[in-house]
Amino acid sequence: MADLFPTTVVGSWPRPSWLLAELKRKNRGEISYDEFSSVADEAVLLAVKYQEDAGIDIITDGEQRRDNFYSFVADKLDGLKLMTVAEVMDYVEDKSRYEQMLRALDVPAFAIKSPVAVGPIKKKRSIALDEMQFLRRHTRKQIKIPLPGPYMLTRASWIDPVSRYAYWDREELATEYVRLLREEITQLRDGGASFIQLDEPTLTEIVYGQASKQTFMCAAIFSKVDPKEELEFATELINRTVKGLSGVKLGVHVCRGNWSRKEESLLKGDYGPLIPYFQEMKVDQLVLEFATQRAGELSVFADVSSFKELGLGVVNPRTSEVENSEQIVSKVEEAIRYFDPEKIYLNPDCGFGTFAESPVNTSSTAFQKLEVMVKAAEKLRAKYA
Amino acid sequence: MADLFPTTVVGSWPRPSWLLAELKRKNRGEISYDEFSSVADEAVLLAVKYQEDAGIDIITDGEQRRDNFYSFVADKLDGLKLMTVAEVMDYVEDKSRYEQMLRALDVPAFAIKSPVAVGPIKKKRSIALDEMQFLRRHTRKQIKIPLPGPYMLTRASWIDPVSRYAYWDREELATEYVRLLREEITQLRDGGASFIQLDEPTLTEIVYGQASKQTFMCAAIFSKVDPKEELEFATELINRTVKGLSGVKLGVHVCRGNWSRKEESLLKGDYGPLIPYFQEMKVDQLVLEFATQRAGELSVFADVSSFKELGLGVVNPRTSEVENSEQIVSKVEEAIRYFDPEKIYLNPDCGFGTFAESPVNTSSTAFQKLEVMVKAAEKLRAKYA
Amino acid sequence: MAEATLNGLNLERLKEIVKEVASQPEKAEELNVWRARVRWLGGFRGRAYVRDHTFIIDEPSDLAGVDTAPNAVEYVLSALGGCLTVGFILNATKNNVKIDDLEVSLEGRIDNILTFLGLSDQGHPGYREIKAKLYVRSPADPKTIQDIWSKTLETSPVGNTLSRNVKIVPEVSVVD
Amino acid sequence: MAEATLNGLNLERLKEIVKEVASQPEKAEELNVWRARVRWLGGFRGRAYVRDHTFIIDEPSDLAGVDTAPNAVEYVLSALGGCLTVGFILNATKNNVKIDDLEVSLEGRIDNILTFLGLSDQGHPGYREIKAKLYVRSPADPKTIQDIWSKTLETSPVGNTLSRNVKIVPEVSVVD
Repeated sequence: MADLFPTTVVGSWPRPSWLLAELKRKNRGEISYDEFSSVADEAVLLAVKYQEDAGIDIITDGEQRRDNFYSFVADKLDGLKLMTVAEVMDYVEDKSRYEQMLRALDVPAFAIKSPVAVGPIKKKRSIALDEMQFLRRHTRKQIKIPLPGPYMLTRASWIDPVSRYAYWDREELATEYVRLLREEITQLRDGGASFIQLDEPTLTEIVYGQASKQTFMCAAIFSKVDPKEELEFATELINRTVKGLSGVKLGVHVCRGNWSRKEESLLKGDYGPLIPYFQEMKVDQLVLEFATQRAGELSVFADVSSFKELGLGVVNPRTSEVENSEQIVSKVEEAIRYFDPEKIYLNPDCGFGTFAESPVNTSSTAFQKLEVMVKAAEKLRAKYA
Repeated sequence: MADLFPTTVVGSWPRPSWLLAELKRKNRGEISYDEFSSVADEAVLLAVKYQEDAGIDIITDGEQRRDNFYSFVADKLDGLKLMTVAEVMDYVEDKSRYEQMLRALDVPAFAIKSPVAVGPIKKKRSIALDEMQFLRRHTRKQIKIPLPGPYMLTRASWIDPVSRYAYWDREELATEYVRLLREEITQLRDGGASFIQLDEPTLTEIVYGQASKQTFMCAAIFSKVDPKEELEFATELINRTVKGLSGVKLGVHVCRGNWSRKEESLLKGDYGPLIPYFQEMKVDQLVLEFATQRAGELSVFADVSSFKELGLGVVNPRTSEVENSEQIVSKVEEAIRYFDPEKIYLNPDCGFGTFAESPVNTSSTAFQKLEVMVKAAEKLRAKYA
Repeated sequence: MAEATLNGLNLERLKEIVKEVASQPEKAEELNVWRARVRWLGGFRGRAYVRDHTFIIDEPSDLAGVDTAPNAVEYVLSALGGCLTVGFILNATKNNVKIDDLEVSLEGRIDNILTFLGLSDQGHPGYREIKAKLYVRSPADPKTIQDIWSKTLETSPVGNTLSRNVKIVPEVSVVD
Repeated sequence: MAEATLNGLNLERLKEIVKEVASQPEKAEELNVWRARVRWLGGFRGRAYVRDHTFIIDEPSDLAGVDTAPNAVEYVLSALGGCLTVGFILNATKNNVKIDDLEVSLEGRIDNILTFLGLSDQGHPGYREIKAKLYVRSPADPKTIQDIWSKTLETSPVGNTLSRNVKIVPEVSVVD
């Protein structure tokens, strides 16, 4: 089968409107998570069908049961409360940072929510096991499960004056997440997942968030950071999460924001400053965006020897234009100058519907982008097999 | 000598401008109380000279050492702090009452001060003994010493959230004042004072302050009152203060405000509601204003039998016109219909300079008013001797 | 029996109030006059007193204040935001429209701040323009929301204060 | 060596700030733009957010509020008071005049509050007139005080905002 250039997705798929309506009802407390989830089953089947038809090798469930890639954990864990920026602002002192973010995103404080640690974190239900089990029953493809990374979870949910009621400090909260994620990964592996992707998009915000004066996204706004310390902290958390785990591919996904089709509102800068930390991370693959200029040149990896696998972003999930397969082929061939062809996976830069209510694309365009990506992979396989 | 219709003053005399300049320096902390007081000596001599020349029988020192008739105690007692309305407003909840008062008086909150009990009240120096001793050395006339009454002191200085640090309740603070005043009166008597006048002007505010929607004066604004309770409380405090004291004439002075020449801004109403309490007070004399219509008719005393002495207010301290002696004579003859002539003293309605910085008259007019009062007394003596 | 409420307002009470104001001229007159007092605390800080309430006004540190509170021009924006909030809720409630969430984001542009510091005589130091963006979450249709918003702008006390000329009557009293 | 201060202001720092604003157009531009956000809390209550500060806006109970804070039109008066306070202190300090105490008492008259409640279409619901009385205690002579007061009124950001027409640019966004 397809040994070289496996194709996959980063995670989310645009939700159907009828799913969004049910999501609102769930958020308002009118239906339970289980009631919502049973409606979401069909949305998952649709997302699976699109990926299978496009010929994707390793598929996800399109994150149809999640409101976004990280705050959905509030449904899964006790001790987390989905708080609006408005609620958070009642607690923090540096309110002006939130105000900047709200103005940058042009949203009211009541509209943006983030899971905040308000009590001891305990599993109410598994984080993604239900997603995996449903998916397992409905596809023969390999399964990828994206999970929010331990650093992003910690950063998003630690609001100093609130979270201190439950945890001594941010490190103690992080340790809890590491424990929960390890447990989850083990169960997902045992249940049949072949690829676990830890989403850590805010790593670029640490490096480029300040300079660009752009706030990244809700997951990143809730704490101030010292870049070096934060990157070390993130790396350490990732390594503690994956330590000693085997029998499943472990990846880390990093991007520069995926909440808007205005490219200028997203972060910009190459991977250079992150490479030393990437090298420290004991994971199998780095899933990186490369389809836009904003991500910088692949050449920053020129002097990096014996690197792990690269999940290479080859299509932009935020454009209406579908890339052609030749563009994708030449992007991959550029990567081959710095990476072993056996280590290169093809994927979009990010999900097509990171935030349920503001997907960056339509299903039909997303489908075409996957198709062309598969076509490029076939060409490459023919050439490099 | 003059047995009938003795003449006296209620207390204050307009301060010379050079004394006001020194008072400001003392208030700013640039000079000490003793330094100020030695400058005030000459102002006292002037006030004494005016009264002696006018032929007044029982004189005061013109209250030249006091900034006003009650807040001067802050110089004398530890535990009292002269706070502006602005400072008090930082502590109290019903700020709107103060705002009403400031608007009614057309003054800023920084301009009005009141002594507030902020710690245990202790004598730093005697309240008025120094005044009396200086006066004793410089006149052969009988001496009257006005003292702030126990009720007014309590009412003015009790600010609930502040004073509770020092005293359990208002009653406990009042008991302290009663003790201090008894001690002071005894010393003043032993030193040669013949008349001690307790100033309780706010008694009219209890009765008429609400109805007229006018706030009385700074001494009265600092607490809300239930009229009956307050009058009983005031009466009880006065009686506890004078109980068992003999060898000195004890009086209580009541008026309706003396801070402005706009008569309409002062309180209005007769003594009727106060008479039952006057009858309970174990003092020798009531020093009452009667020179204006606002004080009501003397006839309210028609059915009151065997009343104590009356200090009859016969000149208005706030007008530029000097009363003529015939007016005064007929006012006294009206009083004679309800009071024994032997029990009638002649005095102005109130002081001529109750508040140091806003005297209600000039020295020369005040002097002429005293002269005409003495002239009237002489006519009356000729008639009733 | 529980009383009917909408948007956190008691409907009966609201009706009563409107009726009272409509029928009693002295009640309306009372609501026509508002008062405040601001006392200087040193530097650029002041304390405002309004009925039983009090709050601080300060300047940011880049304007020589100590930044313990918003400054005067920020209070003006907030007052407009507060006024539009109250007005919108009032008009929505009167029309029986449920509001789930509401927020007003404001941005004001001073004509020329240099005139305040005495560095220019071009233009003036007051606001030239104020943007007021209302975010609202409600089951009502967009047309209804737009109508309520228009009515709110038209009848806003602070909005009208700002968009019209107010006569300022100054007086100064030197106190000894 | 201790730095010279007057009226609670560091004179060197004040000079520097004025110099900075005068010489750097981007600094002046920054001070030309001010922002606020008001979030509805239910009923007639709102919470204002201004940089790192926050405060409540409410209505008195006789206007169906719960009277936990001043209302919008009272904040406008207070803002004017705060602005005149800052302006007076700024101008006094620049002229080396010591101020001991200062207070501004304000009273505003709404043209016709009935229009706010939809009970009349005569006049408008904005302030028609605002009286601002300054009380000041200072060793300076009355003429100097009067000059500072005139300058303050002339250069007051809130004063100019109120006495001129501000263009209000409304926008509404229905959020899901």
